[in-house]
Amino acid sequence: MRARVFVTLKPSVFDPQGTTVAEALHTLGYATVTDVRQGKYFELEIDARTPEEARRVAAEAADKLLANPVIESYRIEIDAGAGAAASAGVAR
Amino acid sequence: MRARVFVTLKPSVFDPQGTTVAEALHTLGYATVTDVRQGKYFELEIDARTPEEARRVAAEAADKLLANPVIESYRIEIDAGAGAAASAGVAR
Amino acid sequence: MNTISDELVQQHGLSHDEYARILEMLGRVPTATELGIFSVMWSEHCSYKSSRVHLRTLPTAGKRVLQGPGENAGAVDIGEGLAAVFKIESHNHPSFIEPYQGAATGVGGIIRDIFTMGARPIALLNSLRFGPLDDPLVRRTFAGVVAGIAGYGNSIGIPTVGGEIGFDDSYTGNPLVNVFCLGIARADEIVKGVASGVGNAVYYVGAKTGRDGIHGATMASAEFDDKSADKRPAVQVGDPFMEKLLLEACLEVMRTGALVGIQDMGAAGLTCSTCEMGSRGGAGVTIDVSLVPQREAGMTPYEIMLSESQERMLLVVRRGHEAEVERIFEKWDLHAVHIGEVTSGGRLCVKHHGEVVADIPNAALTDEAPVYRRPMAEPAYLAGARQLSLAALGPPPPAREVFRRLLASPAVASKQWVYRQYDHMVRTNTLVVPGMGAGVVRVKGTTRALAMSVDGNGRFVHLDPFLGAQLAVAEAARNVACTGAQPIGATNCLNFGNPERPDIMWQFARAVEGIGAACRALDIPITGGNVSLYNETDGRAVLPTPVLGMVGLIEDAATVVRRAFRGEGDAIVLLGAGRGELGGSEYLKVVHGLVRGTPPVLDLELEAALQRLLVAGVAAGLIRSAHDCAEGGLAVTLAECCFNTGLGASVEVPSVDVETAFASVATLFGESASRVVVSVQADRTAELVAAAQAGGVPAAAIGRVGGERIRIAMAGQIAIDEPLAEAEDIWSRVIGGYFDRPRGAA
Amino acid sequence: MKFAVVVFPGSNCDHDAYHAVKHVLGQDAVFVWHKETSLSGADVVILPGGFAHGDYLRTGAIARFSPIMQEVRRFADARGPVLGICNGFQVLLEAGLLPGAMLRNRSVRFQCEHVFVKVEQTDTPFTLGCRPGQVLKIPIAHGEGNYYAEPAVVERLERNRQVIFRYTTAAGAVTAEANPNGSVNNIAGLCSEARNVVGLMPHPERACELAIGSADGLVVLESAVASVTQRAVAAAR
Ligand SMILES: Nc1ncnc2c1ncn2[C@@H]1O[C@H](COP(=O)(O)OP(=O)(O)O)[C@@H](O)[C@H]1O
Ligand SMILES: [Mg+2]
Repeated sequence: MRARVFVTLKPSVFDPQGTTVAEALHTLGYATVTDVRQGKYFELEIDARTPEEARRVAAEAADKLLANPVIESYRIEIDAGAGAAASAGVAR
Repeated sequence: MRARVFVTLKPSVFDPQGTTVAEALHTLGYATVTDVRQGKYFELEIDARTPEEARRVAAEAADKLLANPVIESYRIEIDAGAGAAASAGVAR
Repeated sequence: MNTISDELVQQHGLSHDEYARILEMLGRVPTATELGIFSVMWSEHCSYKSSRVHLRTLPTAGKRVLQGPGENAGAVDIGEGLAAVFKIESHNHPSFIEPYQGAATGVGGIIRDIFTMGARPIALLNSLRFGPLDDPLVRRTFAGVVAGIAGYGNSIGIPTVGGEIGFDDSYTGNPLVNVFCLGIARADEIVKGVASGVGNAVYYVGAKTGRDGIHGATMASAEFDDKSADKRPAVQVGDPFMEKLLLEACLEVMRTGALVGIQDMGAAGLTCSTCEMGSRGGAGVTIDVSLVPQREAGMTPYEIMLSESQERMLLVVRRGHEAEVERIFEKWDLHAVHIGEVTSGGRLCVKHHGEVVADIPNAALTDEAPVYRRPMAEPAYLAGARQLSLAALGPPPPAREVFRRLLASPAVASKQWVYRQYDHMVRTNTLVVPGMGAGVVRVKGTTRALAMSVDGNGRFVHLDPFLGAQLAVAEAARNVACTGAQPIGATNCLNFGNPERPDIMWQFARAVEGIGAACRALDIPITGGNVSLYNETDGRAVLPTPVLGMVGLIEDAATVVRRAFRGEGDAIVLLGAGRGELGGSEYLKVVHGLVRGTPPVLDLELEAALQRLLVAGVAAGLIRSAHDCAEGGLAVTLAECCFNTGLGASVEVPSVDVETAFASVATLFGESASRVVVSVQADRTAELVAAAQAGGVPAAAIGRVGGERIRIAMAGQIAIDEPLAEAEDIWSRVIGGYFDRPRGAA
Repeated sequence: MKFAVVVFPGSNCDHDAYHAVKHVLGQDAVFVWHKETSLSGADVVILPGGFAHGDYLRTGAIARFSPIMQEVRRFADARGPVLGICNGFQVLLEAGLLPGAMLRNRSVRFQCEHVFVKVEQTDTPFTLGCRPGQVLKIPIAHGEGNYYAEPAVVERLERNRQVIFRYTTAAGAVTAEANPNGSVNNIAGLCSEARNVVGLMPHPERACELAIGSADGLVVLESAVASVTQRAVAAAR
């Protein structure tokens, strides 16, 4: 099963990379892009029987390793199988 | 409108970061995580009237800047408004 | 029975005749795996088939040479039982396709070449060429290459202590990325890339093998055209963390005495390392590729043998020492895998799950690979390009304006934006940091230091390959001599166009002759190098660009000098004499948009005398700073000696004897060779001038250090009189200005 | 006196710290591999700079799980002096031994250059030999040294005098221009509440000899020696 983990900087944290991307987009003429935030994206292949189990493993991985709670928050989506619709994400 | 852009390494491209994260998860006891791929995640706030317009801007930004077409591919999802369901992603 | 179509042969970059030779050597039709193996080993990149006859003419012997060309890197004796191991490599084509990864993996590759020899890498330099920075695509390439070099070198913890960057239209679609690395080994513990001792184990260690870079070696040997896009999945991604582990683990394994030989898997991967190690050791190697750790499922023997995945090493381990070696790699979280044995008979035998898929005499892939003496012809452009009529240019702009424009030329301007991204201090050996002249690192545990410089000037070589290449040797050697170092060895990277074109081949051959002649005259052996051909885009070649990597030895590290002036009131002495030569100069390029004329003449005897004077003068504490005159001539050199010091200068220089209208710019901005601006304590000026004269080097006290302006007078008249702060401001902002938003802008 | 230099896979300033301690300062130094579970009886622990685990994921994120970190924590809890330099500082942050986190430099690029830092407090084992307000010229070499903590945390750090080093001009002025990476309040280094754990982004171990550009960093290591001596004297009483 595949878990997709999105890690983003908390809204209150300044994002130098996102800011740089936004500036570059403005230089390229994309004035309508008013803000950019950059985060990380992980795809975890998990040997789990149920989506719930996969989610639990992914959440533990995110808590312990993938995200730093001081500056980041994360969101998880589970792809139960190829072609299956993504189950609704849970943010924290 | 918010565009979410996921940039991932093409499947054949080596991902040392993902590999290192996977190894760390194994060391931490998560043996069921069989593979990890790490990518980038961008949230773009776009001043657009329609989701189509937002998608077009996001795709151009991805083509020109956010993704490196030689080794990466990307996927875009549009959040038409706060709380609105994500429109289906289009990969390329 | 398999058959091989003409088309398949062609796709492998093999000519009809070459294929016929393969049939003859094998006595049968090759298997697909064998065809792939031949194609990479016989590619220009691996076989040096066009360049070999010329490279053989280079001087490679010398009393300090411990290892000349032929191994993974050269080595020279630096005393106290130590050796400097160094080499330069190009990663031009990959860096165009993917600037960050291309440059990063270039750094990774050259580092492996150095530690493979048992040396701990302690310094990196790079020589880069790009199109003009006004082009946004060039900027992207430039930024990517610099970030890639930084990303890899910083992470692995080897300081980048110097380099050079040049710009010309011809590099727009084909940048040059040459990386130099130097390491230190005990002279009696240099490790070689040999496989010997029948029955010894062949180990594979490092990253898993993926499908990346397949055909990388053949790609580097083919001109770019629109179809090169088809070959593009060949991008390799570097893993500096893996390489750091490999570096430490390999150096540890080498200390055990368990190792017979080791080689990294660079271009042509497993293929090249197995047959070259076997060939050097006069032995055979048998491996089973099914044992090779693989990143992707279903890889064929062909793919495994040709993969150019990075960060992989091949080791031959003495029988009975396998467990010891495995244990050390385990400590570093690496798994050494036993994939084969050394055999007798000198053949490379590749098995897949026990079944033979390739069986080729090593010699067919190495010593007996094709060698061509390609036709050569003087290029048609030369006669015209060498004509330079200053009168036809109209009156030159005022000296002050030229001065400012040259300081703002990216080739001259400060490269701080670049080297600030490089960790140039890690390992705490860097005595001279980038921006202060040749890079100098001390050798801990001794009193010694090593100076290093990489130099080349494509314009000069374009206008006269023989002389231009000599000038590159002279400049590189002079740069290290300016720190007080005696040049003791050099490596070179030869970046040229398509060797199948007689005019390119002629440039190449003449340039190699020039390098040889200059190295003989200066008594500097060439211990290795690299050739990068087919640097062309749509049939247009880059400027012919041989890059010299020079290594110099300083006996007493405490005496090292830099280019910057040291103190108010010091006397400024010009060593050497200007002839007002503007051919191929930065002045002509920047002000008139021309690459024309003949390069500066070079008197190698004078050059040698100048360098002897520098080395002795620095060692004696007489010379307090030294900087050679290169792009932009004397005026720019003087300015650079002032920058980063807060000290101005005031000089009066003798005017050169050229057409009157150009006397001023030729004096100030001409690029005559063998000139160095030094500073000396005022009361020791006469001592220096006398020493110079005794050594046969022209020397003139031209002024003094101090004040807040850069003031240059000629024939009693002020030619340039600029506030130091303004000049420095222009010079320091150019490169960053192309990338950073001006502060305060919305 | 013995310094332990912890070596993580990917550490690359381990030799620099070792050299500074052993050959410049003349004290005993040992490397301690991250998989070990003992600090070999060291009096001072240094977590050196580099790219532990490649800095993949986040700087210091994986290193904090190394077996030796339990020992480092125990040592710190017992008031032993711990110095985290650059990547070592990042490991201390990830491990929670110091508060806050690192963001990418404001420039979004790696920066290697000499900077000036002011010593804000001298009551830590690594600054007790400094003059209050002393300005040190020390190099930085990092891509992620943009220190961040929530405003309340920063306020607490300031109130508790836990900010030990600040980026300043050569004259000691705290200005935006003197801040190389965007760190909040120009923070270059911190100490723990108990003051024995210090982390900083600049590299004092690279500034221990004039030949390589500056000897201003030596006082940081010398302070550690003095501090251990003082502790020993106090314990003997
Ligand atoms: N790509 C680079 N990487 C590191 N240092 C560089 C690079 N390019 C230039 N430098 C440094 O900037 C300084 C000036 O370079 P250059 O103008 O080529 O010097 P010179 O004229 O003395 O050969 C040198 O100290 C050099 O080491
Ligand atoms: Mg130069």
